Amino acid sequence: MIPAQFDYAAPATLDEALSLLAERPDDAKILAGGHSLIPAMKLRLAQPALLIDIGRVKDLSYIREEGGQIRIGAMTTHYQLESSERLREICPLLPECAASIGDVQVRNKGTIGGSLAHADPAADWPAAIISLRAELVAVSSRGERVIAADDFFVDMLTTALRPDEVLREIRINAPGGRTGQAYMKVHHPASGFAVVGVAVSLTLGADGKCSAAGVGITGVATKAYRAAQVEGALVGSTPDEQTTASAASHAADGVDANGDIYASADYRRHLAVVYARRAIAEAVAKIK
Amino acid sequence: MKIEGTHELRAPRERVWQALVDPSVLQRCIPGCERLERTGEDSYAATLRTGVGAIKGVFQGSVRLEDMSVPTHYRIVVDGKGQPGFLKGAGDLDLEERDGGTVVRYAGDVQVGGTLASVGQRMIQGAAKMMAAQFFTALEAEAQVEQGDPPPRHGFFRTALRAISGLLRQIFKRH
Amino acid sequence: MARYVGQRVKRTEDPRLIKGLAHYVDDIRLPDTLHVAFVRSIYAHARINGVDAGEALKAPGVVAIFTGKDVSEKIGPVPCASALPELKVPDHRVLATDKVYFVGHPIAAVVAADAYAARDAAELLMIDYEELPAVVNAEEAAQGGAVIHEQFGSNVAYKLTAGEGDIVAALASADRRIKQRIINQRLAPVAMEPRGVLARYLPGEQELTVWSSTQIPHLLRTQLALMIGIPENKLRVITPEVGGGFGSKLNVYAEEALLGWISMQLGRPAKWIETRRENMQATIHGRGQVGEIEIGCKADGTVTGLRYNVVADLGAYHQLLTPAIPTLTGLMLSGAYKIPAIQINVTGVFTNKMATDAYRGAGRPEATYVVERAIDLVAAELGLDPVAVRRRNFPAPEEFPFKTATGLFYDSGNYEGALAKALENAGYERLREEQRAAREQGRIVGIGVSTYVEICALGPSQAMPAGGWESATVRIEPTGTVTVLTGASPHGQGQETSFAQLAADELGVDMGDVTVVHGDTAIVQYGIGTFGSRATAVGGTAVFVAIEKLKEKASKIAAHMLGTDAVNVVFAEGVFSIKETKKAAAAAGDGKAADADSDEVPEPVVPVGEGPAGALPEPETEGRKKVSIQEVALAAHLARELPPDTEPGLSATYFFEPKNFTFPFGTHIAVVEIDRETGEVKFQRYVAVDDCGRVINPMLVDGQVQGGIVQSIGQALYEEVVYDEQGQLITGTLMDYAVPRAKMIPWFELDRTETPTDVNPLGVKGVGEAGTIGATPAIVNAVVDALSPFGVRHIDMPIRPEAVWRIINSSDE
Amino acid sequence: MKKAVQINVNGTTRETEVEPRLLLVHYLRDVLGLTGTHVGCETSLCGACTVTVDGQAVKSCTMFAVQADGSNITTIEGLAHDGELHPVQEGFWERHGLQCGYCTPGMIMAAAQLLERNHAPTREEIRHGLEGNLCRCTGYQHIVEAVEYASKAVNREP
Repeated sequence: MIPAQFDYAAPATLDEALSLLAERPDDAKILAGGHSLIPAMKLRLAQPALLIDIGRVKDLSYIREEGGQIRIGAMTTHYQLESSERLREICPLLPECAASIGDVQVRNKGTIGGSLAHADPAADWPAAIISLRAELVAVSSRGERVIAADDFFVDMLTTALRPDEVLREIRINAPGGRTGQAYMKVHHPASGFAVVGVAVSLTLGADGKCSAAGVGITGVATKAYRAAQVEGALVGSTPDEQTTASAASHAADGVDANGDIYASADYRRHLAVVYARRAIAEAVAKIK
Repeated sequence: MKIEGTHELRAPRERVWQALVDPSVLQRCIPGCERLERTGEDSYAATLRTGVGAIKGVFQGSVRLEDMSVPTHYRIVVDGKGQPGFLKGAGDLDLEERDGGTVVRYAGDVQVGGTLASVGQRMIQGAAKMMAAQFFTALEAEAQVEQGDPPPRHGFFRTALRAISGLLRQIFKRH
Repeated sequence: MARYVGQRVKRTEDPRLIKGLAHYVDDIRLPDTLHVAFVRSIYAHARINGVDAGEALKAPGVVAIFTGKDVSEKIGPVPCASALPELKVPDHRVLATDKVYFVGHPIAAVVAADAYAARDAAELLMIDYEELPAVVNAEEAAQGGAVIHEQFGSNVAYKLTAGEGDIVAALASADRRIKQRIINQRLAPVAMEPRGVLARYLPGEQELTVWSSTQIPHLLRTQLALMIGIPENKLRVITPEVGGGFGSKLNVYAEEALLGWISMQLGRPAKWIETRRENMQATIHGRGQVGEIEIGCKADGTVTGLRYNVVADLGAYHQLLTPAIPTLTGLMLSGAYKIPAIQINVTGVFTNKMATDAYRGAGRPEATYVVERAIDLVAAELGLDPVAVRRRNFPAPEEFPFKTATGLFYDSGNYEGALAKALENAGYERLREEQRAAREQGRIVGIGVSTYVEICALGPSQAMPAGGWESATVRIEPTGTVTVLTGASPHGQGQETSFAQLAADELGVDMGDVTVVHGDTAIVQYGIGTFGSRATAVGGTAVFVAIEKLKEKASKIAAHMLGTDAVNVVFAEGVFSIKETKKAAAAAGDGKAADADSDEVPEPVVPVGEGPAGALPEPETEGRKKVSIQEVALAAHLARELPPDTEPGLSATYFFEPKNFTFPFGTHIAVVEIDRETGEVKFQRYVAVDDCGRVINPMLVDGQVQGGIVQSIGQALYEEVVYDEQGQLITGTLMDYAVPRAKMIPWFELDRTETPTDVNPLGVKGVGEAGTIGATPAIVNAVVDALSPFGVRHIDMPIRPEAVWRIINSSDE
Repeated sequence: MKKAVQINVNGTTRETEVEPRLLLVHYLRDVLGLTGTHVGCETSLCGACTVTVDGQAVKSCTMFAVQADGSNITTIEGLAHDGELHPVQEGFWERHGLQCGYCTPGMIMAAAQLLERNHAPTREEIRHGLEGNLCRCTGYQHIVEAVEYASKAVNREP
């Protein structure tokens, strides 16, 4: 319940934060909403020597549209995303995914950037971010780079962020045309984390055939992944009941699934298939 | 908790074996191993500074190699205690030659205690697999180095990335 | 005359709680308080070769560190109050000495200036463990292998056989015999407020005060006095607000004694507040029974006999009631049925885990689960409706008091009445039709019924380890307010309200004038505590009888004030008046009395701010026919004119000893639908009819039932304390131990029947555990019913979706 | 290395020096003596410690006091105004939404936030809105009724 001691800095600018981080990349941690890091610190499983609180850095919390992209500041809270009317119109997957995270209090404080950078294998955002083929903007005192969602999640609790980098922004190409989206999840009864979570963003062409599909799955393996075979089976086909089921059946192909006392690896794979089908059907149903 | 897996290393079995029994190589391959001092035949005292992501701990303990059968089999026993609890692992490694490379099969038992056990059950299996992958990826690199050449460096990130790219290849075999 | 009793009266304790102004242990602040952090074993079983406190002692703020060696000679063992024949009782020291026996076993207490410093220093303590093989599986523990307490030679703590009737013959005479392995998994009580202790020793006065989050302040005082070696009359236990107990605080814990002792050693207040992880590791668990039932029945569903062979997973040590819990299971194995022969064979075994003990229901939910599952197994075996099998085996209302083959006398009951009402409320026949239709559509729907009986109002003292009575003192203060002191210290049940309702009605005063005091051994006479659904039936009765005694005395004083004999005085609505008989009228004096008397009873005399400072006005009674009880109280305290041989003051104390338990009952019906693809169980309906005898506050009764059902839902579907093969507790936080949340819970359709009991004059039976006892089997029966087309007769709890999916999946293949 | 923080709690601004690691809940309880905010778990799951920070309900066990520097905080002690109970407090009292009372302050704070965002929640929405708060006593039904009561009371107000 009581964290170990640490030094604390609350820089007013990102540059300041980055230079602090550059000085101590090994033992400093960035504090965003704190909803992944502080619990670990209270259990003393994480004992950073320096906490760099970016909560006071201006302009890290926003939802903007720029150049056909949705740009989300890393410090945007889950609740801000959940309650964004604009996102509900142009990318409803984001508010839907946000609403499924934790609980009201967690969503009020936890941030999308913090969650992504922590890369919990059962976190919700990675599935959505992968399905939307988002780009993640990492900055360090050396400069800025853009990481594709597929490359961002490296392993359990491990991202492509370098020790001196901070996740600054998430960029998503606003889905156009006849797009339907859904996030469906099996909540762990105790933690609320995703036992399995499937995010789907699916676009239909004028011919009624699927022209683009994104399917991201979390909770099953040590990290969220893109269900490429499901996407492959969807694109070019008419997503009727049969096609959807057959595409979804590949949701866990080749995945080295994790098991725990609540759900075995086999069951997680099975749930991935069921929830992929349901999420695809839901996404299709939402297309008007 | 049982873990098992198979890693294909692109290095000849003899080299892999040599790497597996060389304490300096082991030190570089065991994730987070800061110190590995010989305390007896095939026994070593170890300091592991290891973890996944933000979750880190320092463990003091021992590494022991048993049931050696050159160059096909041994058993590695790791034991560490630290602030977050303790971890123990014992695994049998079997080396098989295949197409000039080596297939290493491992089957073992991982046990954690203390805080790690009481709060980490959902992640332990994944973490164990991840560490095994890191170990073998590093080992492959070691075994590929000609004797006499300087050893490779296994940055945590680089190791992990390599491990995962292998995994990714496995998962998303394109048709 | 019941102005309050039977009404949905709002609770008097609530204003302080909803404003955040109530005081739980951690909210009590004393200057100069030291804080204690415990270092606990991370191994299930290990030898301790050494504890190095060197670094920790140097840490900032550290005042002292105590290990097992420092205290084991000074503090007596943690007590076990249950006495069974040939029970093995390990020496349970407050801190581990040479060995640790479970994860969470306390090894050292670090005392520091504040909680942060104590935690920091605790991290620095070095413990040299030598790991020993852990005994985790209870059934294996009974078989041999590693032995936990070497002095006993085996892990069997006791064996017990109980029951009446010739079980062998009964089973032999059956047309069918059904065996089923049944598990009541380990559960964690998870009171929202973890345990906590604050102790303050005053060296001058040589008095120790211990504030503890406990259900049993007086029993704790006695035990702590023995453990610490302080005279009991120099020890004061206070239970401030207690944030839930569910049995987990019906105990005496090592930490309570240690904190008291530490405060005495250091001469400063010392506080320890349990963390949730400590709570999961080192506060008692419940259930933990692995058994096999065998039930015999005739072709028409009549049960001939029931045998239950059970291994009880006791954990490493006995806490207060650990070995006794399975004996309660044995007592309740007859359920709501006439079963001529019953036998229980208990093997209590030590394992390297925390002790099991009383968790809401304490042995009775286990029994009810076993019996109610067994009845459904009979129905399935014979192809009968489970309701019909229940009805066939009910005792009729006229058969009460009904003697069971477990040796109990059920006080009163109308099982058919509650069942019929529940079936009607649920629309049982229609539900079955809907189920048939749903099955035709490929849906998986199940209806589960449970007709439970529970044992409440614990209980007669000869059946209890430490007294089964309860105490009350009722006094009317000089200014007319009423103080009720109850020994049944509550922790959420609302006795401050229900006892005030009772007292206000019995005394004819406003509820606002009644204060119920509890939980302070320096103020309240010795009492037993709140557990076993006893507070109202036993504690409430004590209040009731104390009031009767008080009124008897008041009546004498009133008669004296009215110039008549007590036999001529009647009491109603707070007023003593002279009976309207000729004799009374004559005794009241001359014929003018009627004129002198006013119909209006004067307002209670409130001296504050009136008359000369401090002077109490004397009630004017001259020539009156009525006096209020407040006036009597004032007269009793002024004592200027009391009847001869009457003590001054107006107060009465009563210790109520019940002659029997009470046996509430009811019917719970759960309707569930299962997701064919995922195995997830969803509630469609939940209907319950409970009969807890007379009801004092229906709102509080509903609350008890609802809360109990949710804990049942927890056991049926979500909760399980899991230790891995090495004895590591892997459900160590609420991340993994699933306490039900609001969104997992259906709407409960509750109703009642009311069959009074003659065990106590209130006719109250008790309701604290009904939900936890009745609901679990209803839910499991519903799931099994849903899965019956797949050939399923039983499924173990908690019913995780994966297990259900595997059943459906393997059958579909 | 202590940090100075200036935090307005229930309308009063206080300046204090705190260790960076001091959790907000401990700041409220131990520094300010506002013990109505409780601690029921260590893993941000029980909600007993819920307070509002700048109008947002948060778990004060999952926040450092230093993060709240410059914020306005309302705790359960500050919810009633001029001696008048907040409608949610009323509802909990009227509908027996509490037993042991330990989860109650957090539950009330979360329910107040729920009603702020949704004036007329359905029962399902209430249950969903309280998913961050555990109660072991009531079985939640009376809590749902308490929030319904409060919702009606709020809507009655001009």
